[in-house]
Amino acid sequence: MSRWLALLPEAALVVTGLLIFAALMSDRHRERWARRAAELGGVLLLLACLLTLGRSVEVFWVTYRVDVFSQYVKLAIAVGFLVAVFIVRDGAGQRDDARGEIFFFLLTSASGLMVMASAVEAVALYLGLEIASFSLFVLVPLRDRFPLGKEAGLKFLVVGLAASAVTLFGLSILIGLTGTTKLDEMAEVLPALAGAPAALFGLALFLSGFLFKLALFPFHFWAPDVYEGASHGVAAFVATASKVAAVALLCRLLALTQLTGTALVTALALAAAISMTLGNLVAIVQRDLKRMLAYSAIAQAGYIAVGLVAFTHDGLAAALFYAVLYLLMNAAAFLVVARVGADGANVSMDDLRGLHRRSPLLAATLLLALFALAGVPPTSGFIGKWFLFRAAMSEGWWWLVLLGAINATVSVYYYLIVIKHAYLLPAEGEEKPVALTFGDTALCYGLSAATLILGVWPTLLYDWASRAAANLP
Amino acid sequence: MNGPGLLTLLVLCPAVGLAAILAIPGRFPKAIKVVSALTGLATLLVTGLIYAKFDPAASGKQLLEQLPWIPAVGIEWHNGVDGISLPLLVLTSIVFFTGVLVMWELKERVKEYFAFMTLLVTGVFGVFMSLDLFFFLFFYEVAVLPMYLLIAVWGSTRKEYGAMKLTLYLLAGTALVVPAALAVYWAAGLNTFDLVRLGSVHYGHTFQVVVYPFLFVGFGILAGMWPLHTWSPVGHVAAPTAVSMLHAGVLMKLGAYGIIRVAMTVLPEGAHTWALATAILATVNIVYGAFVALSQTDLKFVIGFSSVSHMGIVLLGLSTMSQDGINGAVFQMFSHGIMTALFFAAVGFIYDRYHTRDMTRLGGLSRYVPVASAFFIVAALCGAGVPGFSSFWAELLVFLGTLKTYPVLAWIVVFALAVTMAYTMRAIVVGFFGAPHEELHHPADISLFLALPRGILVGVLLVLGFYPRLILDIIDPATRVLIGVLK
Amino acid sequence: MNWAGAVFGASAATALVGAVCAVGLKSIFHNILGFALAMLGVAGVFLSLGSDFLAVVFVLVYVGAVAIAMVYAVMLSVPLDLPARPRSRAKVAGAALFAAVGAAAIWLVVRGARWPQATGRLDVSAAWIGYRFLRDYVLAFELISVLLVVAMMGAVMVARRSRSSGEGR
Amino acid sequence: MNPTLYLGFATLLFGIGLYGLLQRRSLVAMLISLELMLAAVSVNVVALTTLTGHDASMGQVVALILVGVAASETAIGLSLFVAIHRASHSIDVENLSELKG
Amino acid sequence: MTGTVLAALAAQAAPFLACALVLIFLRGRPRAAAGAAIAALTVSFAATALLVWQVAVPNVACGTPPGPCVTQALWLPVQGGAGLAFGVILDPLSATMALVVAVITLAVMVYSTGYMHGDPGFGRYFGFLAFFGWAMLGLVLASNLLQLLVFWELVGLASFLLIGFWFERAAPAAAARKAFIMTRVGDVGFLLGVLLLIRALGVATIPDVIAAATGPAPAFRVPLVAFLLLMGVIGKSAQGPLFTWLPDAMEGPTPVSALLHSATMVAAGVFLVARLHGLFAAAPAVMHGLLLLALVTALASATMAMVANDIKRVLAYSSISQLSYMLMGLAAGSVAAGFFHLTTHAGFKALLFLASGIFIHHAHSNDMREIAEHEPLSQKAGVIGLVAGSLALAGVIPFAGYFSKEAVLGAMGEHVGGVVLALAYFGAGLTAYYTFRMVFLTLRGAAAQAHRRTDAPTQPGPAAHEEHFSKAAHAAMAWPVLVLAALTLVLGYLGGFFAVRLSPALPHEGPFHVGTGAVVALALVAAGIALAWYEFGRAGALRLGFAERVPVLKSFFGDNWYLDRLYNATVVRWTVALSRAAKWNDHTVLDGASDVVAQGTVWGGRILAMGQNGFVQAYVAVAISVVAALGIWLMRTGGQP
Repeated sequence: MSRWLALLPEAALVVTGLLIFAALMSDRHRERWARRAAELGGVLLLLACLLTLGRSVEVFWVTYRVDVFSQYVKLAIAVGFLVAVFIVRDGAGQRDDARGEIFFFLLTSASGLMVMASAVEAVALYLGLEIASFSLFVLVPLRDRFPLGKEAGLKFLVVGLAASAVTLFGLSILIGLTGTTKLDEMAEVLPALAGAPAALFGLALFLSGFLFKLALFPFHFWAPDVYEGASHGVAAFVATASKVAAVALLCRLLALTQLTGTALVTALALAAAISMTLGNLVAIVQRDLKRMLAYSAIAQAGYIAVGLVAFTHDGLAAALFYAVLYLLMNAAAFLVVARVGADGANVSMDDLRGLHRRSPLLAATLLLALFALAGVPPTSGFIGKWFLFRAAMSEGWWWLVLLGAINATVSVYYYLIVIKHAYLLPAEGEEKPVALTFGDTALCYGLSAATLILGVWPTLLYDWASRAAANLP
Repeated sequence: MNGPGLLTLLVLCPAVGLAAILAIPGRFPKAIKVVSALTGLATLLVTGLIYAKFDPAASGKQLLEQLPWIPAVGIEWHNGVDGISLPLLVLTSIVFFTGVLVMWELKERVKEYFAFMTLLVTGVFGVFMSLDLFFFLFFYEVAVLPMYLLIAVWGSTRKEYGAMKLTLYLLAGTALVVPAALAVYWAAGLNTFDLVRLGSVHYGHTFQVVVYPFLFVGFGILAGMWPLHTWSPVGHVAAPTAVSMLHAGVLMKLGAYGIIRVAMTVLPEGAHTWALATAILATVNIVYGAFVALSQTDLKFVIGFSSVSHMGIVLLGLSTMSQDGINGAVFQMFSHGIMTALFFAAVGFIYDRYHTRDMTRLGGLSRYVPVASAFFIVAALCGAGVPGFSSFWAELLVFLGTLKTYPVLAWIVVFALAVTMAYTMRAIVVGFFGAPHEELHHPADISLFLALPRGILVGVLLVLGFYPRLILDIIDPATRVLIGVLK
Repeated sequence: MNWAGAVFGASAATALVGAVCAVGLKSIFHNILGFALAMLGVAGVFLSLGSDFLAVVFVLVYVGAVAIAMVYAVMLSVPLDLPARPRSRAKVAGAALFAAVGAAAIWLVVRGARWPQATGRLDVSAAWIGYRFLRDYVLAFELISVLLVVAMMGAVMVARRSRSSGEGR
Repeated sequence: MNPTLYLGFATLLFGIGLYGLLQRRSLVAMLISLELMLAAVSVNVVALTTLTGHDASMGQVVALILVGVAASETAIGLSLFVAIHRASHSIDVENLSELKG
Repeated sequence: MTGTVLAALAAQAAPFLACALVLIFLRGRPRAAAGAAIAALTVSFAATALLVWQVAVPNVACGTPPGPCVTQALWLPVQGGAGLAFGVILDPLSATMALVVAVITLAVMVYSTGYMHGDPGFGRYFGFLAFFGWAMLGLVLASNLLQLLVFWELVGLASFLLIGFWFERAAPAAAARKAFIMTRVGDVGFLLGVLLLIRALGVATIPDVIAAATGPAPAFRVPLVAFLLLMGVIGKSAQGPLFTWLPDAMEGPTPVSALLHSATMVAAGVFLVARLHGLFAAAPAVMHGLLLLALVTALASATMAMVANDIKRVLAYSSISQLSYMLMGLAAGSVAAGFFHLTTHAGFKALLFLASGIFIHHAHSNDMREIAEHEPLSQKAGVIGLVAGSLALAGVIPFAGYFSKEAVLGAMGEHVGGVVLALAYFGAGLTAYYTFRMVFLTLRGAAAQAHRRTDAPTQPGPAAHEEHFSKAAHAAMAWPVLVLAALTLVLGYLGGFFAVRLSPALPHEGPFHVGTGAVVALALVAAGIALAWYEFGRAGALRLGFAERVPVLKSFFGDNWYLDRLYNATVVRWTVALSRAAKWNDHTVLDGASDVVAQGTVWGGRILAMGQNGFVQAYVAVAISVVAALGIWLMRTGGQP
C-alpha cells in the first residue's frame, strides 16, 4: 500500500481536477469557485510533492518512476502551478467565458509536465509533452484586451506541431535502432551505438520537442510572440513551470548515453552560444515587458544549456538547480507584470514609470527579480550562473563561459533600463497606485525572500538538485 | 577551522543596519539617518577591535575564520586579514561613517539611499576580508551594482549616462574576471575556491601568461586603468557626494586589491611577464590623468582625473613587484582613499550651497566659506604630494620602487609632479582665491556638525603624513609575504 | 516480385500522388480529397506490411473522421467570395528548397543507418495489440485519452463564439 | 527484408508534408501537411519494428497512439482555424504576422 | 648632548603648536593669536640661543672624523638599507642658522603686530608666520636629507600661503601660484636627487651622504646627484632661469617679504649648499657651473634693480644678486664666506624691508617717487633703517655687508680669477649704485619734480583702517627696525667666528684676509654711490638713471629680461596645448570608442530583431533547416566533431 503513497501528487492532481470540474459546473460565481478550487488544489499538490520528496517507486510495468529526480521536478512544477494560479487571479486578460476554464487547462498542463517528470517510457513521455502543450495551445488564443492573441496561438500551435512531428520522427529512428521505447532499455543499448550518427540524429530530433519547450535556438521563435500574445497568467506558466520540466527532460534524455566528445555536444554548445547572444541582444530593443522577458528567457535557456553541455553530474545538477531558481525569479517578474497590468492589457516600459512610488513592494520585487536574472549577487541568479559556468569550465568549455559572462554583462543593460523606468522616471500624468491583495503581498515577499536566501545559502536547494542528478541513469 | 569571529561580525554590521533601515518606514528619515550613522559607528568600533587584535609583527593572515559553505563545489566561508587588507578595512569604515554624516542633509528618498549605501559597504567589507575566491567575487559584485541606482537616482550631471556607463564598464570587468577565476579553479583541480590553496598551486607558464591579463584588466578597470578609465570621471561627477566618496575612496581600491590578492598572488609568473606592460600603462595613467585634469573646469572632473592619475601611482607601485613599490601602492590606496573622500566631501558642500562646480563661475570661496574651502585646499595639497600629508610618503615609496625597477618611468612620473602641482594650483587659485564671482551669494560657512566628518579625514591625513610608520609597520610584513610569492 | 511488393508499390504510388495533390492543388477541397487518397495509400502500405488492423484504423480515423471534420470546418468558414491570392514563386521555391534539404538530411541518415536485426515476436493480431495496450502501454493509453479530452474541450472552448463582444477587442 | 524502401517512401511523404507546411497559406492545408508528416512517422515505426524483427506489436501500438495524437491535433487546429476566421475574415496565415521584432 | 637635543626639539615644537593653536582656535581673536605666535617664537629664540651657546661657541663635534652630532629615530623603512631615520643635527652651522631664523622671525612678528594691525586675516596671518618659522627651523635642524626635503616643501607651502595672503586680489594669488609651481619645478630635481641617493645608499642621513660622496668609490654618480639637488637650490634661491617668481612675490605683505628674503625661503637654498658642501665639493664641474650661473644672475638682477621704481622690487632684485654672491662664495669653496654673507644679509635685508614697510605704510604706495612726496623724512625709524641697511647692502665699511662681501670676494679670489672675479667686483659696484638710487629716490623727496607715476600697485591692506592706527602699533614697527639696524653694525665683526667654526672641511681657511681686493671693492662702491648721487641725489638731478634713458634697456631690464614672456610663449603654452589634446582625446577618442561599442551592441539587437519577422512558416523553416544541417553534418563527420 505504502508504495502507492508515492503517487500522492498524481492523486492530488486528480482531486484538483475534479474540484475544478465541479466548480465549473456551478452556474453562479463559477470563476471564483474554480479559482478557489485551483488554489486549494495547488496547495494540496505542493504538500503532496513535499511529502513524497525522497520516496521512490516504479509502477505501470516500469514506465512510470517516482524518485528524487521526479519529485524534485514535480515540486518545482507544483510551485509554478500555484504561482501561476495566483498570478492569474481573476483571469483578467483571458476571454471572459474562459476565465474559469483557464484553471482547468493550467492544471492539465501541469499534470502533463508531471508525467514528463516521471515517465521513463518514450511514448508516455511524448504524450505528457503533448498534453502540456495542447492545454497551452488552447489557452493562448483565448486572449482578451489584446488583438493578436489568436495570431500568437496560431504560431504557438504551428511551431509546436512541427516540433512534435520532428520529435516523433526522431522517436521512430530511436525505435528502429533500439527496438524499444523504454528509456532504461534504450540506456542499455544506446552507449553501444553512441558513435553512430543515426542514433545521435535520432536523439537530436527527439530532443527538439523539448528544446521547443525550453525555447532554445533554433526552436525559440515562438516565445516572444506567445509571451506577448498570451495573458499574463498563461505567459507566466509558460515561462516558469514548463521551462523546468523541459530542463528536467533534457537532463534525463542526455543522461541516457555517453555523449561527451560527440558532435551533438558541439551542436548543443553552439545552440547555447547563439541563444545567449541572440536573446540578450534582441532583448535590448524591446519595449513590451513580456516580450523582453521572452527574449531574456531565450538567453537564460542558453545559460542552462551551458550547464548541460558539461554532461557531468555537476552540470546536470547545476542545470536542475538553476531551472528552479529561474522559475522563482521569473515568477516574481511576471507577478509584477500581471499586477501592473491588472486590467489584462500588456505592460510596456512606460507603464512602469514611477512604480517605486505607486507600489514600493512591487518595485523592489521587480528589482530583485531582474538582478537575479542578470545574475547579480546577493540574489540567487549569481550563484546559479556560477554553478553553470563552473560545470562548463571544469569540462574545458572556456569560450562558452567567457561568452556567457560577456552576455551577462550585456543583459544588465536592458534590465537596468527596466529598473530605470521603475525607479527613476516619474509617471506621466497622475500616479495611480497599484492595488495588491494580501496574497500578492505575501507572494512578493515569499519570492523575494526565496531569491535572496537561495542566493546566499544555496545548499538548501542544491543538495536536492545534486541528489536528483545523481539519480539519473 | 575557526568559527566566525570579528570579521563576520564586521560584515554583518552593515547587513544588519540594512535590515534595520528597511524595517523603518520611510516616513522617519531622521531615524533612518541615525540608524545609518550608528551602523557606521559600529563598523568603526569593530574595525578598531580588529586593529587591536591584529599583530603587526606576525606576517601572514590573521583572525582567520573558516567554515564550509557549499562543500560540493568547494566554496568556503573563509576570511582573514593581513597587513594589506587591514588598512583598507579601516579606510572603508572611516569613509562610510564620514559619508553618512556628510549626507545628513539629504531630503529625497532617504530610506532607499541609505539602504543601497549600506548594501554597497557590506560588499566592500566582504571583499577586503574574504579569502575565498567565490565570496571575493560575490561581494565584489554586491559592491558594484548598487552604484547604478545611487548615481542614477540621487546624482547630478548627466546622471543616467554616467551611471549606466560606470555600471557597464565595471561589469565588463567582472565579465573578464569571472571566467579567469573559474579557469584558475579548473587549472588548480583542487575543487576549491580557497585563495590560499589556489595560491599554493603552481600553474603552467603559458596558462599564467594567458590568464593574468584577464584578471589584471578586469580588476584594473575598477582601478581606473588607462585607457579604460573614462567611466570614472563621468561617474564621479554624476554621483552624489557620499557615493563619490565611497566610490573613488573605496571602490576603486577594490580593483587594485583584487590585483594584489588574486592576480599577483595566484599568477606570479604572469605578473612578472606582464610587469613592464602594466607599468607603462600605469605611467600613462599618471601623466595622462594629470594633463587632462589641467584643462578641466568642473572641480569634480579635476578630482576625477586626479584620481585616475593617483590610481596610476598605485598600479605603478604594484607593477614594480618590489618591497617599496608595493608598500607605497598599498599606502597610496589608503591615503588616496581618505584624500579623495575629503575632496568630494568638500566639493559636495560647495555644490550644495552654490549648485555649480564650475571653478570659473566660483572663485574667491575662501572669503565666503573659508573653512569649507580650507578642506578642499588641504585635500588638494595632499593630492599634489606636499609633505606633511600621507600621500607624500606613499608616492615617495612608489617612486623609490620604480627607480629600482624602471628608472626611466620613474623620471617621467617624478617630472609629472610638476603638472600635478600645476592643476592643483589652478583649481585652488581659480576656484578659491581671487575676488568672488559677482552672482555668488554669501552663505553661512560649514556648520560644525558637517565639518566634523571632514575634520576626521583631515586628521587622518595629517597623522599619517607626520608619522608614516603607523601604517607602514602594518603593511610591510604582508608585503614581504607577497614578495616571497612573487619571487 | 511477390504480392506484398506489388501492394506496396501501388499504394505507395497512390499515397504520394494523393500527398502531392494534398499540398499542391489550389482548391482546399481538392487538398482534402488528396489527403484522403494519401491516407488510403498509407493504409495500403500498412497492409503490405501485414498490419491490417492498423490499416483499417487509419482508414476509419483519417478518411472517415479527420477529412470530414476538415470539410466541415472549411465549409463553415472559407470565404468563397474573395479570390485566393496567387502563390509567390519565391515562396514556392524556398519551401521546396527547405523541404528538399530536410528530406535529404533524413534520407542520408536513414539510408546510412545500420538497422539492427532481431528476432522479436511478429504477432500483430488485434488481440495481442490490445493486450499490449492494456499491459505495458497502459500509461500511454491513459494519457492519450487525457490528451483527447483536453483537445476536445479545448476545441470547443476555442471555436465557440464568445458570449461577450470580447472577440479579440 | 530491407526496410530502406519503406523508409524512402516515408521520407518522401515527410518531405512533401514539410513542403506543404512551409508553403501553404491556409491553416487547414498546413494541418493536412502535418498529418502527412505524422503518417510518415507511423510508416517508419511500423516498417522498422516489423521488418527489423523487433516486437512488431509495439510499432502498431505506437502507430495507433499517433493516430490519436493526429486526431487531437486536427481538432485543436480546426477550432483555432474557425476562431481566427471568425475574428478576422481571412484564412491567410501570412496576414497573421503582426507580432514581430 | 640630550639637553641641547631637547632644546632643538623645543625650538621646533613651539612654533608648530602655536600654529595649530592659532589656525584651529584663535583665528577670530587677533591679540591672542599674535600673543601665542610671539610667545612661541620667543621660546624658539631662547632655545636656539642655547644651541649656539652649547654647540657653536665651543664648536662641539661628534664622531671621527669630527662632524655634526646627529640624534635620530627610524622614520620610514625602505628596502635595501637601515631605513630612513629622522632627527636633529647639531653643529655650528645648524645652530647659528637656527638662531638667525628665530631672531628674524621674531622681529618680523613683532613688526607685523603693527603693520598688519586691523587686517581681517590677522589671526590667520600669525598662524601662517608661526608655520613658516616652524618649517624653516625644521629644515635647518633636519638630520636627514629626506627630512630636509619635507621641510623644504613646507617652507614652500608657507611662502605660498603668505605671498597669497591677500588672496582676494588677483595679483597676490597669481604670484603665490607662480612661486609654488616654479619652485616645484626645481624641487622635482631635488626629489629625484634624494631618491637616487636613497636608492643607492639606503640611508639619507646627511653626514653619511657626505661621507659616501667624498669616499673613495661613491655608490652613486655624484655629479648627477649634485646637479639634481642644485635644481632645487636654484628654484628656492631664485637663481638663473628660475628667479622670476621672486619679484612677483612682492605682492605679499611687506613683513612677509622681509622674512621670505632674509632668513627663510630663499636662504633655504643657500643653506642646503652649505649643509651638503662636502657632496658638492666632490663635483667640481657642477660647482663651477653654479659659480658662473650665480655670477650671471647677480649681474642680471643688478641691472633689473637699476630700473625698478617699486621699492620692494628693487629690494627683491638686490636679494637675488646677494644670494648669487652667497652661492658664489660657496661655489668658490668657502662655506664660511657664503654663510657669513647669508647671515649678514639676513640682518640687513630684513632691516631694509621692514624700513621700507614703514614708508609704504605711511605713503600707501610702493612707488619710491610717491613715497618721496609724503615727506619720508618724518619717519625717523624708517630713515635710520633704510640708510643703515643700504650702507650694509652696498658694502660700505664698517657695515656688516662690507665684511661678508669681502669674505666672499676674497674666497673667490683664491679660486677663480680674471674676468669672473672682475665681473664679481663690478657687480658690487652696481649694487652700490642701485642701492643708493633707491635711497636717493626715496628720501630726497624735496628735490623731486612734480611728476608722479602710479604704475606700481598700491596695497590696500593696512590702508583700509588707518584711523584706528595707534601709537603702540607705530612703536611695534619701529623697534624691530632699530634693533636690526644695530645688528647690522655688529654682525660684521663675527667674521672670525664663522671662519673658524664653519670650515672643518677646509682647515686652511683661516680668518678672512682683507687685501687689495678690499680697496678695489671700496673704490667701486664709492664710484657707484657717486654715480647714484649724480643722477638722483644732488639737487636738481634728473632723477633718471643711465639705463632708464635707453628705452630698449629699460624695457629689457624692467621686464626680467623677457624671461617670463619666454616661459609663457614656450613651456606654458606647450603644456596647455598638451593638456587640451589629452582632454580632447579623452572625450572624443576614448569615450567615443566606448559609446561606439555600446551603440554597436544595440544595433546588433535591432538587426537580429529583424530575424523575428512574424511569419510562422519562416520560423519553422529555420528550425527545420538547422536540424537538417545538423543531420548532414553528423553524417559527414560520422558523429565526431
